[in-house]
Amino acid sequence: MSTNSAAQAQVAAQKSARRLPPELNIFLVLVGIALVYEILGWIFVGQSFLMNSQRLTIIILQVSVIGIIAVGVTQVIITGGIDLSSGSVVGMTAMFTASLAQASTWPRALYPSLTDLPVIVPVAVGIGVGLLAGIVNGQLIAKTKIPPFIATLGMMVSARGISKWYTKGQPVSGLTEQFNFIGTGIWPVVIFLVVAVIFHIALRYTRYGKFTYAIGANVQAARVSGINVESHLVKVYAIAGALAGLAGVVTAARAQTAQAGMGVMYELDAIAATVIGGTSLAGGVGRITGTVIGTVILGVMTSGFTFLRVDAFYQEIVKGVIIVAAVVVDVYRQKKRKV
Amino acid sequence: MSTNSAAQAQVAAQKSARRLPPELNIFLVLVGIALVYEILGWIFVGQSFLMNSQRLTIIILQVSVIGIIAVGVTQVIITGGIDLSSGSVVGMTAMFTASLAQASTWPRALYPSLTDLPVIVPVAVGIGVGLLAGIVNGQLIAKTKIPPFIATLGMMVSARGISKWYTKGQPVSGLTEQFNFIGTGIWPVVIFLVVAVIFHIALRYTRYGKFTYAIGANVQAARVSGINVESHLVKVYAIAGALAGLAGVVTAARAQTAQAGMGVMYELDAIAATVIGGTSLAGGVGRITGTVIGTVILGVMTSGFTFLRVDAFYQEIVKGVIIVAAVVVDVYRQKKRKV
Amino acid sequence: ETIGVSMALFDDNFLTVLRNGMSDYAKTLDGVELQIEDAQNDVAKQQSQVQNFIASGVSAIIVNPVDTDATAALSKAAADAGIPLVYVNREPANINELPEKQAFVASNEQESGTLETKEVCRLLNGKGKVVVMMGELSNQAARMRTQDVKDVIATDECKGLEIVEEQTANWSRTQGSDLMTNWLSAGVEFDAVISNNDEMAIGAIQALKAAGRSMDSVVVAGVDATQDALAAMAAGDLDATVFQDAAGQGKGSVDAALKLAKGEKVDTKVYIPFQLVTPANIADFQAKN
Amino acid sequence: MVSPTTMAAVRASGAIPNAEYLLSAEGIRKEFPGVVALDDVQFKLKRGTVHALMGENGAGKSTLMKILAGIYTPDQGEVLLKGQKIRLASPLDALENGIAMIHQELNLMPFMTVAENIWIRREPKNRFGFVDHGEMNRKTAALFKRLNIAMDPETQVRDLSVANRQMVEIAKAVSYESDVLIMDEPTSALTEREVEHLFTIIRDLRSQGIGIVYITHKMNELFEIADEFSVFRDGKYIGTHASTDVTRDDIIRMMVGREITQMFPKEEVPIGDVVLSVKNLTLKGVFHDVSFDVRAGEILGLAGLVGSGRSNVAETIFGVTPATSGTISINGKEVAIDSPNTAIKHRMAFLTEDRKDTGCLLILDILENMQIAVLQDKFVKNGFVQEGALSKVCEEMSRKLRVKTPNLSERIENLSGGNQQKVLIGRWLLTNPRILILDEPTRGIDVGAKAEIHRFVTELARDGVAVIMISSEMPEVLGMSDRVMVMHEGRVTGILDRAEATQVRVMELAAQ
Ligand SMILES: Nc1ncnc2c1ncn2[C@@H]1O[C@H](COP(=O)(O)OP(=O)(O)OP(=O)(O)O)[C@@H](O)[C@H]1O
Ligand SMILES: Nc1ncnc2c1ncn2[C@@H]1O[C@H](COP(=O)(O)OP(=O)(O)OP(=O)(O)O)[C@@H](O)[C@H]1O
Ligand SMILES: OC[C@H]1O[C@@H](O)[C@H](O)[C@@H](O)[C@H]1O
Ligand SMILES: [Mg+2]
Ligand SMILES: [Mg+2]
Repeated sequence: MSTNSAAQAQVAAQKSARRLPPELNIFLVLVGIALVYEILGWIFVGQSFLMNSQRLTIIILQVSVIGIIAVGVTQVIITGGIDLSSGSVVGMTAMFTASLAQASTWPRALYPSLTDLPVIVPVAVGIGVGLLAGIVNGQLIAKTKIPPFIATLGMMVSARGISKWYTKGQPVSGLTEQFNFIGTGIWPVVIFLVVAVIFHIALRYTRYGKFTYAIGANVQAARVSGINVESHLVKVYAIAGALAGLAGVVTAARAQTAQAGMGVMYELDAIAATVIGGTSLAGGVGRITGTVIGTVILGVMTSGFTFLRVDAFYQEIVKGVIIVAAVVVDVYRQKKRKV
Repeated sequence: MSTNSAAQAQVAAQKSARRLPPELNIFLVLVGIALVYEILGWIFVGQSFLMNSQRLTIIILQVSVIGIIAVGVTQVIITGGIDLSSGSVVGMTAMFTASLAQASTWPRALYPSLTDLPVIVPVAVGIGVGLLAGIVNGQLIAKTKIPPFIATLGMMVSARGISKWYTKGQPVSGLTEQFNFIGTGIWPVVIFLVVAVIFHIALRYTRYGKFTYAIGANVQAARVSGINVESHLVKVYAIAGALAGLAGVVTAARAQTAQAGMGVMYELDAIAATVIGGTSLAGGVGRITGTVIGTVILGVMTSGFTFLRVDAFYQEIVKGVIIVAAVVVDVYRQKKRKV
Repeated sequence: ETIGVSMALFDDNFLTVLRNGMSDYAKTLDGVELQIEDAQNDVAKQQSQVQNFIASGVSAIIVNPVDTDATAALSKAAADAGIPLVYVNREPANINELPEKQAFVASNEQESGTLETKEVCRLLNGKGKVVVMMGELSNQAARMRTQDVKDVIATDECKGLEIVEEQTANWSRTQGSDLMTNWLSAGVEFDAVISNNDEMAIGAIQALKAAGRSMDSVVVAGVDATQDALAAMAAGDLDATVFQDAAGQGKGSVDAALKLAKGEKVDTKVYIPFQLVTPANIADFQAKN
Repeated sequence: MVSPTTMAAVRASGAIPNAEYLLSAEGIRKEFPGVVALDDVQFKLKRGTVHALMGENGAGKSTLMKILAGIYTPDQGEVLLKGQKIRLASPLDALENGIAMIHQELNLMPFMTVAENIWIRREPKNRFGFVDHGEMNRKTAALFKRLNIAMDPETQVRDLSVANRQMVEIAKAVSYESDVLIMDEPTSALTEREVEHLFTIIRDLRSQGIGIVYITHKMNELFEIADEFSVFRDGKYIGTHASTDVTRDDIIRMMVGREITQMFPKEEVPIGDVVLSVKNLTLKGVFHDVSFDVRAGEILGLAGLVGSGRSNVAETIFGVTPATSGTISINGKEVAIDSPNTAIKHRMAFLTEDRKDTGCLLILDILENMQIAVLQDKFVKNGFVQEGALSKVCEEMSRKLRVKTPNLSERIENLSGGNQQKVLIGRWLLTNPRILILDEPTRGIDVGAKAEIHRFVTELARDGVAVIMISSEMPEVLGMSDRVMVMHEGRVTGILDRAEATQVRVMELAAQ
């Protein structure tokens, strides 16, 4: 080509224009929200919002359960699916796990002969129950081709029914010290972050991850490229289920009890965190790092409200607005960079 | 062309292959479920399920609010969108409408100077509030291009907040006779069916309908055909909002009070009814007739449970299964007919 | 005889104890069968359930109202069909105009919050800062109990108490714990936690302990006297709770329904009293709720 | 500048300003992130002419047309409609001003009927304001009669073959009764017979004074239908000429800036043993009793009319739609292929005909698109992808295939069609296949790229790969194949040796 140097210059220009990590956007949103709180904090409460290590821990602590779920939901959404069942699965696994974590000192243990079990038993059972729910979701979606929205909606309703049925609505309390330990201190945060790191790596550096993105980008093309789409989808939903199960374990341990109503609407918070973090509901796009930031945004929002002593009513109104605004900012900045 | 007769034969063949109405499938599912209940009824309860005019009324009565919402949701889903806000909008409009429908005889009227208003006022305000919420949804989706899932999720959270904020959680009671009348007898059923007929006609026989399908089937094609996609989407979401508002009015009139917690999860029932009725979440496909049948299926299911004295726990578990099964049957039969 | 029961919601601690109280009691009676439905906190669902009961021809109906203001329609439907109706636990708005063959069995929420707050007042010697954790705001019990707190503080003995924070945690333990953590990190100072129920109180205790606050330095009180609450009291964490007699309410409502079905008369209002529970009398309540 | 509505009103009144050019554009510039799609480009369309646009993939042809159709707004430059400057802000503006466009990608609503698709936004209404379906179907039938199309107006578009969908698009564009009709590669999904039909329609429209813009990569079409043509290269305007003034080689030189010596570099390579053998393969209701062999180093061409079932056979061999009966053997051993996954394990590769639907992972980058198939059994250790080694191999492949892109982390959707095709070919070459099935490998591909792809296929054959190549372009089939198998309505009607495979012979078998 004659215009070789011109072409090279063009290549160089394009290289420098290569995309910044897409999480940057949403990270800026996070920083923005935090700063707003910081300023309002000084004005209205005469306190710093951020210079309080305790608060920083709490922010993540209160959303770590949502975060654990969101890590699974992110993978599901990347395949172009959705999981509405996670909240109910949290409730269901909390019941099952707690029923095997009761201490013998508790007068009304559900299985009096199965008390004081080593902590690994309830944890494994909890994750197992979640896994099972996820496999059912995945099988339904892969085999019957019904939309994920419907399959997981069915699971949402049924799993909630199961958690109520399990003890006929009775809460399960009196859990062992070791079990409760999982939910104390910053353990939930540690579990969340470990899970996030594992699946960040899985999505970016393993075949599992590549296939997940490919299916979300174009399921037909993925199939023709040799991916066994059905079995892969089962895997993804199974993982999401297992993580919801883990979230159920953590929830029970944090509350030191299990109740059938636990986890209501968590699925929506998890989906919101995921989408705020830049994962596209159309599939094919998304990262765990973004989801972590999205989760923290939800945490900051809630903590900030209480910090500023915003009335409970306004909290909810504003929460809806912030969810929308965060995604709007993201969409807008992506577009701007593109054109 | 030389092969004129061959061409004519081809046209004829295409004509004969023209499809049966897709509602047939799901209507058969409905009949199937009803028959199962009928048989089980004779076996276990010694009573007929269907030969009870009171029950037949209740079946539709109890789902007429869901049905009204579902008529709007169907249109939204046909465009390829989703509306998660309808349940909250029901709660919000119920509060607003009821606050203007209080009788002067009620000691704790919210606006003591605005009691005993003609019934048209609260009804108009209720529908108006819903309309407004719908317009906001539509504008957000059309202008900012955020996914409908997120826009309406935000509205879901905010509208629920508004309904709690409006009276700080107090219920609004003491409504006028005329207002309550809307919710008595089979009026809710009549309203549901009138709404269904109107939008059935609108979808099938007006340009509004054609645009709605076109956008859902192929938004790019719709755009290059000169359709103003943005303004049409606003219309569709506005209608869905107004119908959710109407549903809120009916709900308040039926309960003769309004509570901030009204309508929780109705959006999911409405979506389930719509999808069971054959509307595709991928957009472009769906009919009001199907949605009506889907709604009735939900009603039959619920009535049947109580009729057969199924334990409440099992009811929920089975409800999830039925939602999934109904869609599976539909997907399966559609596939079979195709090959 | 079949009695149709519509509960406001199933996944609530206290209401579960109440529901179990009913069905346990029904099992001891010959030929009485309960069909219990879950209204999932939805007024319309509850209405449909009542209508379905009527269509199925039950002998009597028991309703634990989702919305205590939405009972007029229920009363009318039952009266029109000539089927007896008993409200339980939550006081219907039309309590003074109940039709024939209808009654109400519950405890008086004016007592619960009052007993609780008076005990806190006593423990603080009438002076100190308190935070209030509220139940679901749409719930009459939550509003009533919060009002009780204010009424007690308005009395002379307790006017030294001051409410520094007042927020909802929706009856839930996790939300109670999160709310308390947020208060602590915001530097809110207080001497007592007055919670609308035990679950939120336990959540508060967990958060306080996690933050390293000594439980001796703070008074925590709840309502319900659930098993978990009594365990917390035995451990020295919870200072006061109020026993709400679930089994009593359940039994009372079934009895009333049966009597009405037989055509016998019952009082329109049957109140089962609340009782204060403290470490001193905890033993009397151990096996109750 | 006049407003589009004013111009539309003028047009509606029938008073057409007598300008020399129906539509023209000057100094147009359009940038996409990282790409200058058009740079100071001009274009002039005369009344009653067919004006072809030529240029390599990515030259900017579609972009320019989208600007004229109101879909994109130019960054610089102006559009003149009948001599008046105008700003077309939406497709509606363009349509109302008599500019209709058939897009490169099909733009139909699959779940709506043919008639609904054609008249969308212009549905006839009855006196109550409701859509008059009877009238709409009648109008469609009349339109079809005029265009000599045999199709039921009430069929749903999803039940139509690709070719028939394209005919619907054409009919729809004609139905606008526009002054300017833009056709962006309308024949890429059509076989010769339908192309002839389209040309009849075009000639008819031209005689009515309509100006037609015609984009194609098929050189022979240019000489057959175009009056004049403009050439673009890399977003720049090269020139406009009458099509009678130039030779094929002239045009190619203008387009690619160099000579292309050989379109079909057929090479005689030693033919080896039978690699793939198909016996009585049947997919009930779709195709029946298909039997043939392919040998190592052999290219088997597959010819037939659109809808003859060639793609279906390929899909079945590759396991996308497993056969209902019949056998497939590889190297003499019968194998059961129930999914593409199994097919790949038997070292097959399949380039599908529909790039967008079954080929590209549009929102992912080039690297990810290229590596997805090879990951089935290579470059993975303990589940982890060996990124380093893999990207090196991909870089090499894209260099070899001359994929035109700044870097491999570009999204594939931002590439031109030809370059997308090359990436997909790369995807399969990485798997080092023994059997390669290519379905319309050069559809919508410019001459330069086409020649390159042909060179590749030849090289593969030389390396002993057995190749099946489906193509609707007769010169391609005849030029590349060692043998040609012809299908008609789901059955094999003949297999011809290279020597006996002539255009006439193939057409006879294809039409039967
Ligand atoms: N929406 C878009 N975003 C980014 N780049 C684009 C977009 N549309 C086109 N391009 C780029 O603009 C250039 C011109 O593309 P265009 O589609 O006009 O080419 P073309 O001449 O029609 O090619 P073909 O013959 O393959 O259809 C290409 O480099 C293409 O990658
Ligand atoms: N998914 C499908 N649904 C319905 N009909 C289909 C489908 N795919 C193909 N067909 C039909 O099957 C017949 C054979 O199609 P096929 O694509 O194999 O033909 P082809 O000879 O390869 O033609 P083309 O050149 O268009 O690819 C056609 O009539 C086509 O319309
Ligand atoms: O409605 C639910 C509430 O009902 C109250 O009576 C009870 O004290 C609370 O703990 C909660 O259960
Ligand atoms: Mg193009
Ligand atoms: Mg084909």
